[in-house]
Amino acid sequence: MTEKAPPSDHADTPVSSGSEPPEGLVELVEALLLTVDEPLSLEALSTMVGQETAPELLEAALVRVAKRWQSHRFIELANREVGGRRVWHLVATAAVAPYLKAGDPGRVPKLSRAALETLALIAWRQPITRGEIEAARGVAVNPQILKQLAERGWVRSLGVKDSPGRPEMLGTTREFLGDFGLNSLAELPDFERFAGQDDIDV
Amino acid sequence: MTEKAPPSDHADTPVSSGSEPPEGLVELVEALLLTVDEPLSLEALSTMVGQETAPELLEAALVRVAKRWQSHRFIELANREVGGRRVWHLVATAAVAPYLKAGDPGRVPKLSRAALETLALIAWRQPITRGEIEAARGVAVNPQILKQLAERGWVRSLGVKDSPGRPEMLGTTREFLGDFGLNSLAELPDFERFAGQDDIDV
Amino acid sequence: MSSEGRIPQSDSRRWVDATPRVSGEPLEQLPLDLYIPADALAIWLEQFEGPLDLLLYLIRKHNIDILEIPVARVTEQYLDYLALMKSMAIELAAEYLLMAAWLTEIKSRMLLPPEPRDDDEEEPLDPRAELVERLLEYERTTRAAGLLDEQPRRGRDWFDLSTEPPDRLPAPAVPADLAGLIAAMQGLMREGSVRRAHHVRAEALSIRQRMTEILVALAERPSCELSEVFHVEEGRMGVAVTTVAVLELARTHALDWSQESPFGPVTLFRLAGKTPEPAVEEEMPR
Repeated sequence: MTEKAPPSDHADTPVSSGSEPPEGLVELVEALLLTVDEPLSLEALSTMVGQETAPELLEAALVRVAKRWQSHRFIELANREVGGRRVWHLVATAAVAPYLKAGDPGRVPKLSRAALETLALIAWRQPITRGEIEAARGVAVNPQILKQLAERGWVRSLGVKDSPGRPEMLGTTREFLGDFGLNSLAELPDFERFAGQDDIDV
Repeated sequence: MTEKAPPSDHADTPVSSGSEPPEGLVELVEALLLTVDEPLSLEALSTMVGQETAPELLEAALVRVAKRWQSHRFIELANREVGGRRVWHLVATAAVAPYLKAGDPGRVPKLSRAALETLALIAWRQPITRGEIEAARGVAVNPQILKQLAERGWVRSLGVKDSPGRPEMLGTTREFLGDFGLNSLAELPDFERFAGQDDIDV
Repeated sequence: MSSEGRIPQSDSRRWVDATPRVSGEPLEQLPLDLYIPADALAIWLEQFEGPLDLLLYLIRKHNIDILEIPVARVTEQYLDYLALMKSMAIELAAEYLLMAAWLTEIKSRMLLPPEPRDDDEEEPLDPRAELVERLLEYERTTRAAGLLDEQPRRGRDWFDLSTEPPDRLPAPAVPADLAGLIAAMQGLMREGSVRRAHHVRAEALSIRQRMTEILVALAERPSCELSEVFHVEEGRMGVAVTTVAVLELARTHALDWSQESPFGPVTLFRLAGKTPEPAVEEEMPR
């Protein structure tokens, strides 16, 4: 293990030495940006680093951190305005995205059972309302699931039903047919004929 | 946002050019280590970077990443063995702890001796009931301690024991393993080995 | 840099440091005179995690072989301490007094001729045997705790680093899985919409038992990961039973689940309010 210098390192350097931040401070700011999950404001940084470090010095340290990453192909110091305050964070650029995707075979996306059941009900029983899906599945429909199915382009609204509460009716899209290799909904197997014939093998 | 070079940058450099990794590859490996939540094995890196990059080159890139952070006061490239595989991750050292604490005073309460002993019994002797913990320690279990351990996500109920009083059985979580840098409970040394005359002055 | 477990180490703290400290100063000698202020003694006593801890301290301090405890001597010292505490009007936890009674009992039994044993074993029962085992177990516990404490710990000795992932991360495409879709509908037909008589096989794993386990898990915490309630060793049968148990609990509104991100972990959470007694037949649900 490399011996790391103690954290107090930067503290003994004079605080108001112009705007050139001591190396220890730059590294500290960098480490804090990387360790804290959320983007940091100057105030948040100041609370952590200690009030005795002048804000200008902190700002100078941020500039130095930005410089350190400027030539990096995949990471940069980004800042944005949140509620009137500028916050800073180190972000991976879009260039990393394809690699992240490649590296996550565990994330081979699959529909959850709940999503599959919801989609199945929509496909076979369309037009169907959310309430009807809930009745058939016996559990509340997670809005995330409907959102996911809509984002995938498989499910769309068919308008509202003219009944109390005017519930939205859901149905499948043409894209759904295409993605599932179907020419029409009629190609979906007719379950009413086979239902209940097998044993439940649990 | 600064325009970053495209990710393909490193790819056009000849792959087998000795063991000197192209700068783009070093930066990509660095970015992946920073972006992916878990420690990465050479295999995982290889899947992400692309199989056409030779493992030796990846290893050389890791060495270069380690070097880049070697002199950093707060960050280092750590590695450990997970199930026979070495995994790598960039971590902040304990040197940042006081600063993080300054930013969030409620953070990381210290573990009391009683809490550590209780956690140890749960880790080594799971599933274990509260009564069994009390017997081993010779004192009543403070409910606050169990609550604290559960809140940190280290201890969970494993259900109730089918014996009089139906006592709850306790065990550790996956998060416990991760936080203590363990890959499995099997990595904990044999409990029986902790007793003995030889090294009574621990 | 290649050392094993190269997560940064904390400065190696001494774990079992039984030297009593008063105001940070080590108290090397037993407090023999009565000029020790009572609160100092109380603080000293607080250092111990209980009677087993105090006893172990006495044994270690005098380099006594734990397997050959001179019970008379140790008991005397232990009682001396308690007497001292009492004379200072320090309230002792019941556990300390219980230990005193036990030690005294062992001491008196040591004076008696060994009890004859029913079985054929040659060794007579040592009256100290249980005490020794409990001391050893406690010693193991303190050492295990020390080892845990020395283990580099996330949040104390090292911290995860992370940069924000790129926001233009392409949404993973969900593969269209017609077979899965048909299976899902088939399952629904069986479970709900079309109820027909069907043969039910005996279950080896109790759904009710599993439901209880899940409820208990959720009683402790408001939520848990779905993966936590599955037991790999139970195989497919276990998966089925656990799934049915979760579904049944959801049906009776004892719990609900959520998934923060598509394909992310599923979190089961307790529904606010009462946890109704699950109403389910001991057989398979329809």
